Amino acid sequence: MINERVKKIIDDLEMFDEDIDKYEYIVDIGKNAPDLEENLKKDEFLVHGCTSKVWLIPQLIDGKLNFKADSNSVIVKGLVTILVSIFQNLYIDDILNFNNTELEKLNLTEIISPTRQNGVYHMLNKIRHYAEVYKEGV
Amino acid sequence: MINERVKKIIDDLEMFDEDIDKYEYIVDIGKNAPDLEENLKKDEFLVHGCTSKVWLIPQLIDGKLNFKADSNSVIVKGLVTILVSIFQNLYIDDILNFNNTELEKLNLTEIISPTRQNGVYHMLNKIRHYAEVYKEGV
Amino acid sequence: MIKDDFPYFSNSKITYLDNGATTQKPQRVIDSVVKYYSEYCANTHRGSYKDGNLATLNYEDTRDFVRSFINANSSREIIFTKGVTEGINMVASSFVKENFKTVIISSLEHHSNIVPWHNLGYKKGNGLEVVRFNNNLEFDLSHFEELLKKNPGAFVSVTHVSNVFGIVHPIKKITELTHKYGGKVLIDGAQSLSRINIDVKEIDADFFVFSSHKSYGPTGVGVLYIKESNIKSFKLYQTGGAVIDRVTYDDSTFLDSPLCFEAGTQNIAGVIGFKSALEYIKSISYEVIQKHEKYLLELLHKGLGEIDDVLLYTHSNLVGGNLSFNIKDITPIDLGLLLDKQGVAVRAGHHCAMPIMEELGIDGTVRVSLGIYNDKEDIENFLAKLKRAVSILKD
Amino acid sequence: MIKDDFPYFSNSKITYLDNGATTQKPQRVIDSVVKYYSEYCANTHRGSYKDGNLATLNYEDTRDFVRSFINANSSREIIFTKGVTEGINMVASSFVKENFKTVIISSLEHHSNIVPWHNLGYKKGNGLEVVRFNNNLEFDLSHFEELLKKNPGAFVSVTHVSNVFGIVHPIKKITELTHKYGGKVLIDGAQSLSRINIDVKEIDADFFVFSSHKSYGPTGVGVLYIKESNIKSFKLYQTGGAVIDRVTYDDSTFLDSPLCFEAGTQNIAGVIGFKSALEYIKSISYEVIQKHEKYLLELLHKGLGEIDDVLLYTHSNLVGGNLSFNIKDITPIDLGLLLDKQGVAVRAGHHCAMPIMEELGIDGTVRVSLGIYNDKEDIENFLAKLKRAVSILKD
Ligand SMILES: Cc1ncc(COP(=O)(O)O)c(C=O)c1O
Ligand SMILES: Cc1ncc(COP(=O)(O)O)c(C=O)c1O
Repeated sequence: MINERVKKIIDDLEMFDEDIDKYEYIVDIGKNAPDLEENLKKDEFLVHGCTSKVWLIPQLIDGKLNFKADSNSVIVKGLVTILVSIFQNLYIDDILNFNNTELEKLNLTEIISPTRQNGVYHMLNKIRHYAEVYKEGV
Repeated sequence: MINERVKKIIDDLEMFDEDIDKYEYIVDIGKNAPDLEENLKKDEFLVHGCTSKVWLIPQLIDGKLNFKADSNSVIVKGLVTILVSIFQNLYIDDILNFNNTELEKLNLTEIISPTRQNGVYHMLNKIRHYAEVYKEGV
Repeated sequence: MIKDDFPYFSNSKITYLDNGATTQKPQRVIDSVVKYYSEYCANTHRGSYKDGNLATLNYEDTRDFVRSFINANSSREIIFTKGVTEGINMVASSFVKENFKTVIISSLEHHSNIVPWHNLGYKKGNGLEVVRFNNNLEFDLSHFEELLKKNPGAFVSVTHVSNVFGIVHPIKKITELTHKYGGKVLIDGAQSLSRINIDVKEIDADFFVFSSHKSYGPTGVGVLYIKESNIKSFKLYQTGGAVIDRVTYDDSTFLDSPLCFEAGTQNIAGVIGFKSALEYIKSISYEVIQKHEKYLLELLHKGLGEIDDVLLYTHSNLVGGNLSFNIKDITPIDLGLLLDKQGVAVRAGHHCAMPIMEELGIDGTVRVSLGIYNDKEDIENFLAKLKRAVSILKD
Repeated sequence: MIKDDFPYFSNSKITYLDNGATTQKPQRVIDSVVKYYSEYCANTHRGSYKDGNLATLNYEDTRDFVRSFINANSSREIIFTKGVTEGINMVASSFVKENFKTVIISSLEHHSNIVPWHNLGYKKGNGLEVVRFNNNLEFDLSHFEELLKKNPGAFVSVTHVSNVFGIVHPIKKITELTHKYGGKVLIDGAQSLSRINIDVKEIDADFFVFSSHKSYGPTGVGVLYIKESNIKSFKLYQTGGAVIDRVTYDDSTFLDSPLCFEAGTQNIAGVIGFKSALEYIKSISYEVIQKHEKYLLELLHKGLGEIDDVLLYTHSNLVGGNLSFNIKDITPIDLGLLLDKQGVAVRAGHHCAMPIMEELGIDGTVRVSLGIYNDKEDIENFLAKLKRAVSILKD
């Protein structure tokens, strides 16, 4: 299930020869993604370790995890929207069992980079963290 | 005067093709140099900064500086004996006006090396220091 | 072409404009490092054998070169460190702590010159004073003098050149005023050594720090200049091998400066390589560097002037080669990323200078930081790629 | 031949036997350094562009490699330093100071593990205890246990392998006993990392330090391993850029380990090169290294046995590749110098371990310190040149 979603995104991204075109596409995703209601932009939902602000909000619906996200950077918003689309509406165990290194195939250098300036690495951690928290049954 | 003395020593040392032979000669100088009376081996005469102990003792005779020296290392004793022979029985100003870099021509790497393990550099400083002290008229 | 001296530019197509973070290295610097490692590698100040002596000689040769390069009095005043950050931390804990009630900094400091003070308990309103700036971000000398009057005998620690905006601080006046009120001064030369001739005697600084890696030299090396008269009261920082004269189990006695401040094996290869970097700067000359930088800055300003909604934060003439800007309604990070995706390396973010960002009410800026090798094509390329990035990001 | 991996040996005819001071570097280490400088030179943990990311990735890759190399739990436990000396100084001032009444060291410590304690006020008879040795210079475990009983909750700081005599301390028993009496332990691995497989979990050390340059890596890099459970109480040491989460003029908040302990620009090239050094050691394997070292030590002992008046200070079997000796009535410095003049590099003197010299009533020793590349010819050559030196020096 997750693998298929990842595969589809890889296919989409591989259409672009040039990095900049790929990122133009990601910017578009970011521009078109819905904005978070201001009252949800709480510090507790911030992804720690990002220079740009990223909010990731989990919700358990029928035993499945759902996420809403936003960012003050439109690129990061595009990236987090992609991530959310990968992990959206899944059972907690599916998220926890998924090997994040699979995502390296997306070839978004931001995802594997350990710099703290970009947040995708931390977003992934936050998604996992939510899954763990819910698994323990908050 | 000093330059001639240095020149003579350079000539002596240049007879040797191999470093080890040159040092054998220096060891011989050390072995043949007189020992310092034990009561002169005072801390104030120690050359600071040498791993081996080196004593350098100045004496002003008829306005000229004279030195006695000794060391617990026979090589260092040879070296300090050579140095003393260069600066022996000279007017203070002659010592102070002498450009120590001339001594680099002796090609005794110990002389130019700034490591603290060997002391020749510090011996030179001590000789200069004595000259300065006597110049100010202790 | 200067780029030919730097192997990076034959290996990479990147337009490198992040010189404030670190610079590329000329071949001769790399060669010095390699030569040490492959021809006479040995520890310094220890073994008295051929390669050990040669390594020590070359290490000390860098010290002497630095001394003359910044016109210090004696090589006793030149201490090798890991970089500016270590230099400031050393001064903070070995000299300032416990001896100074007040530390005064400028508004444009790098975190390296803020956090160490916080960490020792100097906080705003409680021992830490921050000099105001005018609306060109220039140092406010009269506010500074007010602070000095209020806090006689203060420790002043200011950057020479702002890493974010390039503002050049009037450090000669700063040391003059500080001394007039009985204080001491540290100048952070992280961003200036590569651009401005440093004469510590003329500046009359008590401490001057810089990093090799920001001035075309190896990583992991820096210099702390300590004016001779301050050495006596400078406490030992790290201790260990090579700083001591004599050790028993009961106690230790120490060598003189500089050796007593360089405990343990130093970054020998780095120190040796740093001399080559300084020689390189000298061979180009500060005059040429500054003229060239000024020319590129003009091109940049002109180009940015042709883009809509560009926000600059200073129009000061007192600038070195760092320029920060924003574009209205666009996050600087996004510009940085899209420039990167087009092969242009600039820095976007807070540049380790959060307080001034907060004061200006912004999250960060995009910074173009020039190096000795940047040229007209780099600026044109940057501007073209910036335009593309803006057109992607604007709605 | 292993020497072929090291460019030094094709450039120099020196018989290099001063590996305890620093080691030569394999070509691949130099290559890693050069590659960083000439292909992707950028600062780490800062700019979010291609080369910046690659530099950060490779820097962090070394951290992860070190973690697995010494079998640490997490990369949070691996802090890059300048070397052992900095590591010990950090632990002394950020962990031990003010929290421990007693520091216990062995008799065979390097000055790096003595002077920092003196400098914080731990002196013999006043907070500093020294473990006795038996007449083979081996660590006296029962005296150690006595000291622990007398000083519960002590901080124990001992070297793994003596840099002078090669004695290998029973560090597993030392950590066990220390923990039994409520103390904490630092192990100085300066001389062991190049010779002995380090498993920090098995050793159960609280802190373990080593230097890259003594294990075939670049100068100016070291590692401080901090066991996870000690991180919380480990105070910040240096602060500045890259350690902070948020800074205002009023205060700073900090990142987590390891980044909060690595302030300012690190020795990036050095850290990256260090990974290649560890890979190199791995490719040879500790088994091979130890077997070979044992063989060379036997040759050495045999050869020295044939020279008159050789004084050895231990006949312990618990030795790594350092061997110290004297020849009756000859100053070790003189032997060192005459060996040097014959192209043999050994160390003669006190080896930064004056207290044990004093205890043995000697000024110093001549030390032969073996490296991975030394071979039978080196030992034979050393012995031949030693004989010549002795014959010159003896009356
Ligand atoms: C046992 C021991 N500890 C500490 C050190 C100091 O190491 P470094 O100079 O790399 O800081 C040495 C180096 O000689 C050593 O042999
Ligand atoms: C003004 C200024 N000060 C200090 C630093 C810190 O220098 P380093 O990271 O070399 O210690 C920097 C580097 O960014 C800087 O620009």
